[in-house]
Amino acid sequence: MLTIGLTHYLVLAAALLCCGLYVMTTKRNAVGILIGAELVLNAAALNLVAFARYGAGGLDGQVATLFVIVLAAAEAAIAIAIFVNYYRVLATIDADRGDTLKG
Amino acid sequence: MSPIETYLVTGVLIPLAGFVLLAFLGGRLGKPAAGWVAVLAIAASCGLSAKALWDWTHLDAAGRLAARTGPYEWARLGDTVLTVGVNLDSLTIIMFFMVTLISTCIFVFSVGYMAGHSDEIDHVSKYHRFFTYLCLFDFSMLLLVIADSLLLLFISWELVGLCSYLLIGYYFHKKSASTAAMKAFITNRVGDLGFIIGLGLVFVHLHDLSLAGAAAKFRDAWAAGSPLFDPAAGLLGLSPATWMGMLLFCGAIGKSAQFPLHVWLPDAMEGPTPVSALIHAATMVAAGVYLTARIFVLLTPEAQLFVAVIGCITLTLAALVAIVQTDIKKVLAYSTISQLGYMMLGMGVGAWIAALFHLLTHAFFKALMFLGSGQVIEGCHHEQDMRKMGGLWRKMPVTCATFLVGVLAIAGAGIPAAHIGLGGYFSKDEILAVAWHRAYGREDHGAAQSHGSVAQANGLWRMGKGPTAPEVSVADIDQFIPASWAQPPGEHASESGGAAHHRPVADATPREETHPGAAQAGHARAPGPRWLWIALFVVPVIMAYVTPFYMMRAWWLTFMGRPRDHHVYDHAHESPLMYLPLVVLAIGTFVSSYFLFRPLVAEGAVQMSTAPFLTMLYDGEAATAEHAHGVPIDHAAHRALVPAVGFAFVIGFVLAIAIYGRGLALATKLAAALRPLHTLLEHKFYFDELYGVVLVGGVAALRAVSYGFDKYVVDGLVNLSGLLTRVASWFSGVILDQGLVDGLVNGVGRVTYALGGLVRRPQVGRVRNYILFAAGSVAVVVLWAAFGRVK
Amino acid sequence: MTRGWLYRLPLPALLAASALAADGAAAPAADPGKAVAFYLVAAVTVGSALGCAIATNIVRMAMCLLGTLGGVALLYFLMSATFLGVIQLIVYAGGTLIVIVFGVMLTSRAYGVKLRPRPVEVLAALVVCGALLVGLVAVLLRTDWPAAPAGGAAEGTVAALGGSLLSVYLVPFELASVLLLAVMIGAAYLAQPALPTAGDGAGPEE
Amino acid sequence: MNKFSAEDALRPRFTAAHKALALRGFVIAGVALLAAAVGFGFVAGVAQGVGYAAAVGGVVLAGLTGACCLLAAFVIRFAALVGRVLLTLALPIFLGGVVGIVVLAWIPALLYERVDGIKADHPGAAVSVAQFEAALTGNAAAARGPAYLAALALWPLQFQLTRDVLAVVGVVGFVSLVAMFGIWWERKVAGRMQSRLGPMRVGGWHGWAQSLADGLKLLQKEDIFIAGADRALFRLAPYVAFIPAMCLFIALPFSAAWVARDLEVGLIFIFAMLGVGVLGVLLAGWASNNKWSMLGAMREACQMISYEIPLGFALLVPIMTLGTLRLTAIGEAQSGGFHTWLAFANPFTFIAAIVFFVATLASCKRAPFDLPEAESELVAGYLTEYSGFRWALFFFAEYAEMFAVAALASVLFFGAWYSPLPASWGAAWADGPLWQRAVHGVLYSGPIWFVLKGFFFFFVQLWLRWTLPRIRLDQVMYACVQVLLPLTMVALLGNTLWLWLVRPGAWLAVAVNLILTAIGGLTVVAMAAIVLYGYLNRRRLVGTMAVDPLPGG
Repeated sequence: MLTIGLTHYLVLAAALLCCGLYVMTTKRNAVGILIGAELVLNAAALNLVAFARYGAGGLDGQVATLFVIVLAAAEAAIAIAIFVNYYRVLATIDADRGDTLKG
Repeated sequence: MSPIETYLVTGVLIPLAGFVLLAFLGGRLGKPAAGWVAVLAIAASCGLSAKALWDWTHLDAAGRLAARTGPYEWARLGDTVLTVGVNLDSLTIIMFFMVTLISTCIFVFSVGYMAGHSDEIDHVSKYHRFFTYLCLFDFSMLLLVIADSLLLLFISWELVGLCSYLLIGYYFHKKSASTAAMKAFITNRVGDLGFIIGLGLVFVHLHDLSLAGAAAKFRDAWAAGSPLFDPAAGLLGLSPATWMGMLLFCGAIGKSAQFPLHVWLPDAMEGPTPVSALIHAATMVAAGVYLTARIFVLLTPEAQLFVAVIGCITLTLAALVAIVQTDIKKVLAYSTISQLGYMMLGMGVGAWIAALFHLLTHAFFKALMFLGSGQVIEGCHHEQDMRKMGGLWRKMPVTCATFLVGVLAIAGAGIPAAHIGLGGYFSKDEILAVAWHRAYGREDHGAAQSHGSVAQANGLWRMGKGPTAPEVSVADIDQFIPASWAQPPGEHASESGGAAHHRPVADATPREETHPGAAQAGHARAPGPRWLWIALFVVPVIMAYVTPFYMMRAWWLTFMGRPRDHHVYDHAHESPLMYLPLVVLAIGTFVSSYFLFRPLVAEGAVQMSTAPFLTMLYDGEAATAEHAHGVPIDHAAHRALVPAVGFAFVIGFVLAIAIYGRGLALATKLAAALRPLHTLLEHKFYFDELYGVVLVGGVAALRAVSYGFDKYVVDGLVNLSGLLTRVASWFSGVILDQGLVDGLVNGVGRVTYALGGLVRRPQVGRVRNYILFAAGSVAVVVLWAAFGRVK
Repeated sequence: MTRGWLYRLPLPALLAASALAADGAAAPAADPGKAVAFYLVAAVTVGSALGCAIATNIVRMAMCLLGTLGGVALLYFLMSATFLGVIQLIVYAGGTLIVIVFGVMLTSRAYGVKLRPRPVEVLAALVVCGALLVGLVAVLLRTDWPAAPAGGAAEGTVAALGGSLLSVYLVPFELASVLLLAVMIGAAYLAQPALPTAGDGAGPEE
Repeated sequence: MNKFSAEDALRPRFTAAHKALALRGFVIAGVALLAAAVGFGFVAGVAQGVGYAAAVGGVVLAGLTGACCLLAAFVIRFAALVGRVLLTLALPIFLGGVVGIVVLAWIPALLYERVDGIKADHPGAAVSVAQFEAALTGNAAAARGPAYLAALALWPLQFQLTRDVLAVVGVVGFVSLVAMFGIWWERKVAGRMQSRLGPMRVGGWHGWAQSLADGLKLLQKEDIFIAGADRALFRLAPYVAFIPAMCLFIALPFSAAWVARDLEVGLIFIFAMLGVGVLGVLLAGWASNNKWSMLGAMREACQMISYEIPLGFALLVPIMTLGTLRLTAIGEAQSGGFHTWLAFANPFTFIAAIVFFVATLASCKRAPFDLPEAESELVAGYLTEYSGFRWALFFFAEYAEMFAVAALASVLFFGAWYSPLPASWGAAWADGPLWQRAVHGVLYSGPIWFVLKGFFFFFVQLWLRWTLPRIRLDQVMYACVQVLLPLTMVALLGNTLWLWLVRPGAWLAVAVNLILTAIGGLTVVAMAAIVLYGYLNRRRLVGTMAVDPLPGG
């Protein structure tokens, strides 16, 4: 237990992933779903870095994580813009209300 | 990348840059400026391709090989590597130059053409959009030309389709234009479906989507006697390889408007005239022929026959329909279809070089004629009916003269004995010569011996100012043909040794019956009955008389005779911006085609000669020996052709002038006399109606059947269950007491409601439910992976 | 008495004491200090993530997300991916999270409306996520991962990362920049207030 | 003027009725220091992967925190006594503090160097005390001689853990000192600029103990929660603001050797910490359930996110020039004296330096960018509902950030910890007799110059605050997007071209360096002249306002 290996990080990432999924499925607030997505992304990024550290891929995992971070930032920005618009249109942030294709 | 590749790639990217620039800033550039930006882009591209062409003609064979640096790895799918690169050979270079040169002319013409057009819809100018699409169109086409993998080719192929859709539907506020655009798009999709299935077959069977790689694997598979070539392994008695080739060719059928799918091209005349010129000359329909040329190495003899038959049918139908058309652009459209049929016929009978040569010459004179018709239409206040024109030569002399050049070229005018003629004379003649060879050549090996496209290639190469030494070409052929594939399996061992170097390039035709391996593989024999091959020669020859007739008819009705509508006549004028490109193209039609294009295309054939089924058809060596002494082309096929088609254009012209020389009176009488035939042609063989009945009616029938099923079967079941429920409840009401029945009914209701809610929940558009289901499925998979495989 | 004293010692002290005790004899492969650090950080990370899941207040969720992000950054530090850790802090904690909180503040004015999931949903989510966790952990524990190579040096990582971004990953890199531009434009477009139509006589409401 | 009397001030307030209050202050202080210390130590440890050091550091710091809490309790319990002692020892403590900073900053570097030398001689495991003694005396057989005590003192320094603990203690102490001194200094500067005297009473000499007294006062204030506030987040917010501010100092090099963690990514680490600190403000604003707080927080968030962009771009200029993110390496590159400073290397680094300074003003919420706490509009912005020690924590964070960015400016652009005097001038004295070496040491000492430069830019910030009016939010955004951002773009592109085209040592480079150096020098001289003028005329300038009684007074 005192030697930290790949498995430790992977299990941790799995836990993060499940928490993120739980958040995504149970929160009705759209921003909450976004937060869940961020958790899931972090779990994935953690896996990538762990494989970069303990695997044979060199720095590739770290590069991929960089892209994950950048894309997550882009995703959050666009998502928040959409939510603001959503709120403006529907006067609520409840994701369940957005089940029609009409504004 | 080598410099030449850099020129080409840059030449592809410049129109793309123009597209991006115009897409984002076009609105601000305003009316003339946006057009000139496009012209600038394509002119730069043209300049680069000219430079590439110049450099290419100054390279020797080794240098040309070295100039090709690709392919580069693009993506890796398992053990299959997708590559991209520039398919650098003479054909690419010459096509590239042709496309950019003609596009430049057309773009310049467009600036003049669009100047007089209203270009506002809902107060938003879409002037720049026209040139934006044009740039994208050219980018796609150029990408298609340099693509060296089928995948890249397919991508650019679809881009070309998209652009044609956008441009045909440029006047989308007109119902007819948007319908035509959709028709073109959907018809093309039908062809593309075949293409993509063929692509899948290539991927499955050959594991390589690059042109060279697929060809090599195809060759190896043939040499190894793979089941790919076994008719029993395929459907309908055709081998999988044949199916592959035919399906790939389906794409070309759609894009080049061949027989079953030709209906879109006449309707595409709804687009602005420069677009028609671009589609008909340089880009869209050329793409189909170009594709066929590129996949030629993958065509088995059966598939080649398929190509030839399709081409033959197309050229016949289109030529006949063209006779009765009165819309100047429709005449040109049908003539395009007809000429494309010639090209496909050429491909099918093995006249690879001639077909491409015809593509190039046709591009010039067809662009010329379309731009001329655009000039006429623009000058005549958007009047397209030839019956209202006439006598326009006084008002637009330059257009008249240049249009005549185009008519002469497409009619194949030339002096047979002297080898003087316009582009169409040589190219069509060669196609017919090869067709003749296929039809009659087998009886007369002695005459056929001296004929063949590869042989012509070498001969012409020397005759013209071919840049490379004759020895190189022979060496090239040998270098590109591994000893193992030119003969069928098992043959090589007996012939090896001293014969290996001296091996005939492809005299498999006379010998094919003697190859046991080939006979077993069942593809070395030319398929099809003899009469079919004769028909493939005779019908095009007859149509070679029809072509000059309808072209001269169109020219005469438009420019000669007396003015038939003074309103149109008085308005007619021409503008320099529009006729300058015409002059350029006319000169191009005159000069460049024979001396520049022909040798280069032929040189491309040297590389193409790696195709097993191409070289099998020809016997290059004898011709090579003959032409090494500088003997000009003079062989039996051409001798045979001189009486057959040598003066076809004269007869066609005379006939046309005789009928239409004095106006429409005689023609009207003739039409009345031949009423049924005339009606049939006027309705274009009722293809549109047929499709309307079969396809639209089919869908309607399907709808009716579904509706009936829904109404009678489904509703019947529902009603039956309702009835049963009523019976049951009545029954239970009689037997059981009221409270229990109520309870039961309520219970059933509740259960139904709950079930409904359960079933409804997955599909109410709630994103969280979707996530939950996705996660659940993943969980199931993971759990299976974790616990399911325990032994 | 002694027992009470022992029980009142803070947990970190216990861990640290054990770490110190193990330090003298430990083989270089097993770095107990690192292990302790890992477990601490992991606890923070997962704890925050759980907090995220439990919390009903959206701003508290965001704060828990901060804990998770910071924890993951520390994990990156532990794995010698210093640069990534810092980038994670800059972009995630300093950028994304602020944007999220900002979004919350712009959209949470509907007081009195509690957005609570129904118990069925919570139950289903618990079952699915629990099953997924169990399955994943089982798979992870059963897989025989390759032995870890010698500890990667953190030095020079930045240069190596930069090098690979500008050579092997140049195209994704440029694509990402294009994407960011698109996002910038798209977000600005999406979030812009609706333009007053011609019919509106009144100016924008104040 | 009456002297401040500790009995008067404190005794009546601290009666038995306030026991609970005092206890609360005590607990808050403990938790605050615990959070800061553990967070700091932990990040520092993990940053280089030395986990156990961090864990043990946590324990040690917990002990230290206990001591601090006891100290706080002592101060509260015996406030009168403490006050009297402080008053008596006022001047010595003050001067001692100043000297202490210098010595503290100087001595450890020397000690570390010595210890590292000894460690290098004994490769392998930890060096024993006896080996230290032997190394100190030069006698391999030395045993428990007089040098043994020195060896005993040096022995712990070989462990990273010890150094971390020292760094933590030093940084926490230094930041507290900076904050207290900064607040007092700001009030003095503000007073002088407004023709007042500023605080004059507490502590005797120019009210030097004002901040101390304020701290004591804040410590015992009632802990107020607003109805409807989110209590947990309300409590959390000050720490979220405070801990990143402390973590800034992890990577900040006071000299080449005197840095808690010489991170490879030090520069962007500081950048990251500057960005994270905003969350505290945002949280405070939201948790307060107060419209003014909320508006202030939103302003802060949007201002911070906007100004991170020009800030980041300005950072790129030195990164690009020197090709490293390591702050010590950036500092080393400017060791040659005034003319080798990066700001004067070419016109574009000069632009970048100015942009960097302006952008840091915005990210520290300093005037003219102090909209989040604009008194005239938002009461006190996000601080409206805070009081007591939580309020103080925000101020600690703010002043720590101010000093950190000022020091960062000097590291990046103004010669880091190096003296402005050209290095070649002092080269001869560096190896001379002891007195020469001492003079050289003072004139060229890294930490001294570092602190001096830091406080110089700190002073510029104060000066700007009390000179410039606050600008509107749209002006803030305009300045960012349409002025600073294009400027940084120009700087970035120009610097690229400069590095590419202009050879070091070319006449153009030399001429531009000379001109820019002259501009910089003249600026400093002009500022010094203004300050000097104000000082020389202080009687006249201050007297007109302070002496005249108010109308009707």
